Amino acid sequence: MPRQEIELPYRIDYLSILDEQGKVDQDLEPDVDKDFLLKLHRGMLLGRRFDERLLQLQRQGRMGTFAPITGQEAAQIGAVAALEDSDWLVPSFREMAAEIWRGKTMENVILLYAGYNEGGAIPDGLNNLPIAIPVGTQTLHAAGIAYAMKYRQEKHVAMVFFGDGATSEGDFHEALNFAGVFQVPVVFVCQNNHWAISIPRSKQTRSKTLAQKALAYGVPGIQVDGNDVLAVYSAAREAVERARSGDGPSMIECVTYRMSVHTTADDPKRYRREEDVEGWVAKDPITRFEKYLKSRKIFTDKKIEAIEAEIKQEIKEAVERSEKKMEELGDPLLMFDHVFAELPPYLREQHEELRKELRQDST
Amino acid sequence: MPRQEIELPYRIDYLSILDEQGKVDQDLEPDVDKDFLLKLHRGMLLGRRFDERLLQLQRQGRMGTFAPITGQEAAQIGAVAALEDSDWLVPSFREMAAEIWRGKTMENVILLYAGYNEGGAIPDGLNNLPIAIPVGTQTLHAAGIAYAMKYRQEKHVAMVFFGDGATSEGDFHEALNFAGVFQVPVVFVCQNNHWAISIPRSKQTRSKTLAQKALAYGVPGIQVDGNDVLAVYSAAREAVERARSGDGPSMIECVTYRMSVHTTADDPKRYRREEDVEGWVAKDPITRFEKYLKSRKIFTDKKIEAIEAEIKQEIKEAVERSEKKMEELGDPLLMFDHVFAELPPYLREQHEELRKELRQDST
Amino acid sequence: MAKMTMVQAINLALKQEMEKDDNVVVLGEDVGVDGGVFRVTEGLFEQFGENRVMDTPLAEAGIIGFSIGMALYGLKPVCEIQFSGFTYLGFHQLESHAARLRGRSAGRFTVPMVLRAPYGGGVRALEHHSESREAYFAHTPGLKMVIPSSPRNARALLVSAIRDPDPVVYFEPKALYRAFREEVPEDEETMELGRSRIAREGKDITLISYGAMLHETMQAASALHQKQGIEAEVIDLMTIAPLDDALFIESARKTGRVVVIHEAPRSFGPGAEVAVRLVEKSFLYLEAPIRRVTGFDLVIPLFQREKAYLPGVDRIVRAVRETLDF
Amino acid sequence: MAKMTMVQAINLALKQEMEKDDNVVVLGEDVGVDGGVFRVTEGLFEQFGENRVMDTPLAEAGIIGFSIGMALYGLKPVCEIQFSGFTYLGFHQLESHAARLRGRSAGRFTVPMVLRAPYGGGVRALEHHSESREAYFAHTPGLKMVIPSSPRNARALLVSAIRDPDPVVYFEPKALYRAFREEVPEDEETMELGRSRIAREGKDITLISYGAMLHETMQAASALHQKQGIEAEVIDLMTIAPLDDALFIESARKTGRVVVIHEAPRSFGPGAEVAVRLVEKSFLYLEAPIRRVTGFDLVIPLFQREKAYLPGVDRIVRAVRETLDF
Ligand SMILES: Cc1ncc(C[n+]2csc(CCOP(=O)(O)OP(=O)(O)O)c2C)c(N)n1
Ligand SMILES: Cc1ncc(C[n+]2csc(CCOP(=O)(O)OP(=O)(O)O)c2C)c(N)n1
Ligand SMILES: [Mg+2]
Ligand SMILES: [Mg+2]
Repeated sequence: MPRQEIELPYRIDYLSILDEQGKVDQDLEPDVDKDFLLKLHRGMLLGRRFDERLLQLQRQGRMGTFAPITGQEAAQIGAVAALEDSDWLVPSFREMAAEIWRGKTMENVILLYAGYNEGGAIPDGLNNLPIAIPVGTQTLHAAGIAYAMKYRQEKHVAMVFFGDGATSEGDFHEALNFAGVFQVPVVFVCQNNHWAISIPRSKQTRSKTLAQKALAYGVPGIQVDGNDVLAVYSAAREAVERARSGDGPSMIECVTYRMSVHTTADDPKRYRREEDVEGWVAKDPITRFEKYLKSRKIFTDKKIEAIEAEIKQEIKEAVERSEKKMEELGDPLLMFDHVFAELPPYLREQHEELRKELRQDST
Repeated sequence: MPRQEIELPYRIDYLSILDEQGKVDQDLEPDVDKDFLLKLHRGMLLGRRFDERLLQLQRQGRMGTFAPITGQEAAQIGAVAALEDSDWLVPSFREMAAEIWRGKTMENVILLYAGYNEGGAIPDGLNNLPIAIPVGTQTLHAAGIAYAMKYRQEKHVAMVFFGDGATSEGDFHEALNFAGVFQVPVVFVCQNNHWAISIPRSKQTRSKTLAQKALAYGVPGIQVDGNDVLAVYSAAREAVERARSGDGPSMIECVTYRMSVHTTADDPKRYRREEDVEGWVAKDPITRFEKYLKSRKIFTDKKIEAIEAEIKQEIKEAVERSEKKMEELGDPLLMFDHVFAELPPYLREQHEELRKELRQDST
Repeated sequence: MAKMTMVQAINLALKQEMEKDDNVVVLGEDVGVDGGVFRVTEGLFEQFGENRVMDTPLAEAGIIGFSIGMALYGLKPVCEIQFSGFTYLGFHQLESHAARLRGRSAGRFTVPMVLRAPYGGGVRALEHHSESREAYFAHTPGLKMVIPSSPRNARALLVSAIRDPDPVVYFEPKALYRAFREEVPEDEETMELGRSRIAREGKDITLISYGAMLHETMQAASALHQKQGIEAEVIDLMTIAPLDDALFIESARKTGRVVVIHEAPRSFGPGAEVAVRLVEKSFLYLEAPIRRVTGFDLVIPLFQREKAYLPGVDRIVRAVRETLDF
Repeated sequence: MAKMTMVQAINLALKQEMEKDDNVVVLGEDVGVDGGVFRVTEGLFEQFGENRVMDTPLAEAGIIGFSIGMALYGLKPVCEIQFSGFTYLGFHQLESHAARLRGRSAGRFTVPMVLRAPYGGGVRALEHHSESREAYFAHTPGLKMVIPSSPRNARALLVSAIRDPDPVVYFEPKALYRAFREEVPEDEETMELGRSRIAREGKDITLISYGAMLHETMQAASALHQKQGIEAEVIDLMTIAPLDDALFIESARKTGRVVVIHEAPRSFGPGAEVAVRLVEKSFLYLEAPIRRVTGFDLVIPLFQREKAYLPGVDRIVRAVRETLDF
């Protein structure tokens, strides 16, 4: 038995359904109804418009820094669209569209970036975790949540998002490995937007795809056109079904692009060329999907206008609600909420210290 | 462009040269001289005999706990035999045979396990790191050392050892990724001895091989019969040459078996069956290699006896030297050595505190 | 009631809580089939099966992060880190998530997990197996840090830790695992976290300690009493954070003199916090400087020098005498 | 001499040390092409190339562990962790290796690396971007923990840190990055690690601080002087560990009254160590309890409440008055 090749159990596929012109591969076109397609469109468009509004708020100084999502709407909406409400979403910090699709309120998004901890609040019954900023670390939570689902024999699924950069963190590795070993119902969705701040995908890792990293854990992986909402949705549905039927975790690499700044504190001109970005304009996930919808006569320019108006109004109301909420949140003593179930004595003393100080300052 | 398979750049091979009966695959037999083969044998045998002696010392209470290597001699000696003295060895805690091959003294090994920090000392000029106990963490040091070699344009290689369990740690992942990205001259040698204390290889990760994990980083990986010193040596030589000629890192998975306890604090009867171990007796790396050497008429039973006697004597002298050294190391104040280049004031005060205390106790 | 070692008492706490509540699961390296490298989880795998007593891959961030996920979903994971010296590989999961998710979600999510780890010196171990770095955790807002000192309180504190709605780091002084036995009631017993106790009453001086060093301190107190009639009051902190200062302050107000004893390195260690609380809250009562008898500001040496590193009875007695003579 | 911001001064230190010594290399996330998210490494990539100014993959344990390897081979890596709040992902590499390899190898190997990270509040950042947890590092035997307070000392301390044969954690108060300019000599300047300095002389009370809070403290001292003629002596620690207690003890012996100011959470924080050293070494000189003006024992809140969380001039002034009135 000399040197011989070992057969590995999985292969890595690339999936694409809608091309840049909005032409669909009919063999692969998912069988879903028109309302669902419209919902996908609306989810993406809302994500885009809200992103634009947040950028304005930030530039006006009404909000602090945040991570824009423009360009990544298909990767997000396509993936979460495969979930049920009883499933769980574990976001990183660049899945605003996905979070809102699932029921996170826009006013809470604003509140958080405006510097109020209450923006992290999640209403009871909504199975979204708050955003996780330390890159890659949330992948383990998703695996643990999925274990708990399996343990309780509840047929739910956890879906976790992370970036291309996140695949370099040790926690990503440990999460994939735990998920593989315990065969838990979790779907790992990588938004490969080609950049981790200024580090291009090619410098992040030498592997040809990110999807192939799943092989290291005996977990199936697939690469999809992340600007193709149908491809993302199809891959996610497959992975969610696999998870739900007890066949364990999967990883999906969505190849997309960060069209905007990393965060509003970032200046991409320092590290990437305008041309690089321009090449991706043609691949825009929303334009492409609108072409498809039009070609299927699912909607018209007129209908788009109506939706745009509706979304604009929704966003306006959310901004107003957030402003009202901010007025109620002016008391700095609120920082002592939610530390432990009960405030221990020395923290009570500190609370009292601050209370007195605030009283003195105001008199 | 529908769903299509992505071609990945590497395949995973399995390499075996000497079978369990010591029969060699002549196509793959490495072209090395007899002295070198004898040296390999001696390195393995010394490892085995010293291991046995350490176990006695431990059982007699003359040493604390340690991690025996019996069964893994080929994986260690085969790998380091491919290094030059100017290359660097980065061990974990179960590579005693490899460390000694490279020049670590047996008395230092004893001193360390007898509870003297001085056992970690490495003579100037010997390019071994001390053992690293936190599992997997040393892989990053090897990658960094290799980067420094490349940076200085010195054509050396770093070789790092770790176990099957270590592949689960995030640091392993980060080390492989850094090594791949920076294309540094490092060889990752995994001693897959089937156990991480009580956790069998099958529960450590769901991937079919450990070698395939290298694919996640665009790094070539190979699996070898780790009880076949010729296979390990051949794979290591290939990897070392690749590294030395600037072609970057590699990973070698040596499939071997931990024939003894995890450490002397462990009782494997609790988690594995005697039969599992017995199956591996027939695969013993030393017996197999001796058969091969005999079949090639490189040595005789008589010669083996002489080598055994020589090794016994060497070990005896090392034990004696260690005991003498212990007498010189009785002063607890030595604990204040080697904290910083210079002892800062508050530590000087603490040193003085202990000095006074010891003086008082002795009067 | 049965006389138990600390290992047995902790095992009893786990077993009974698992019997009572399906949400309690145990996970870590070698906690299953092997029963834990110190046998703390012995028998649990056999009784509760592999879904509730999980042998995990070798990855500490993994163990802690996975536990956080389970806890978010409503389970009550008790994870073991094989030695406290390996907790650092997952420290970010504790600091950045376990301790913060309640706050981050404005109260929606909680992380009712316990991280158990053997800590401290005295068992002739290898490097990284004898650390005492409870201060890292005590300084971390959102974490509780508990250290028992006897089989009985180990059991009761662990039960309370498991039931606590917030993350608790529970360090087990491994030198005490089998050092002595104590009556531990079969019936449920809990012990409020965040409370210290008087381990010995006295009026001349207050000695504050916890974990394995509590016993050195108690022996020192006996010796002082027997040889010189000095009546030392000994306080066992049990919870390091949130620190219960009420009890030791009351004691210090009575005695006016205080020695703090722990094996952690001295600088920026737990003794500093105890001392400063005394200064903040009972300044005028202090008749002598507070003394710290602690590990030195060194990595704890290998076992040949460990005894000289760790506070021992003689060192404590000397510090007490000097404090009394001040 | 040129007037520089702290960012420019740190950049100057890196540039000059790199010019002087080929062994100095810079690595981290976005430190290369981008010049660092705070522009601290701006221009270095262009001047020294990608082999010496390395954009790394996104992995903190990786960055620190890789730096350790480089340092073992004789390079002098200066790695950047993008925010101190992400250091914990590689904390085990610092604790278990950087701080120990000298000891572990009985002196053969050393780890002459510097870990730079921006720390502290005051820049309207997201969660994890405003932490102040220098105590974790200060409590770790084998590490030095340095925090500058001005462009000039930032530059000089960083040069000394790079030349130091042992690992140095160097936290940069990001609130000061561009807060003011100071003359920084073009010529080489170093500053011994492990030494604090008198930032303002006075005789009535001693205020001890460092980093960004030093400036709040200095303002408080001015206000106290202007309004009430109180002469506060202000000490800037600069090195947190090993802690130079000689200077502040001398000052406390003179003034008898001490307030410690830092933004780190109070309990088990640096102020506790400062206080206990004072108790140990100048007990009889203390005329009032030592006061701590610090962050609360909470995760620092998002920016709307950050001002109320951080020590500010008013809070310091009040503590001083109460200490003087004691
Ligand atoms: C552990 C950690 N290190 C560093 C950072 C700073 N940081 C925030 S986002 C980011 C890049 C993330 O890249 P990627 O994972 O590709 O996600 P993307 O931002 O592209 O969505 C970095 C370095 C962080 N938040 N967490
Ligand atoms: C980070 C860390 N976690 C846990 C341990 C305790 N421990 C020591 S060896 C070991 C198993 C290691 O397994 P493997 O990597 O396969 O190496 P082997 O012992 O088989 O040589 C464990 C869990 C450790 N030393 N370091
Ligand atoms: Mg990205
Ligand atoms: Mg193993």
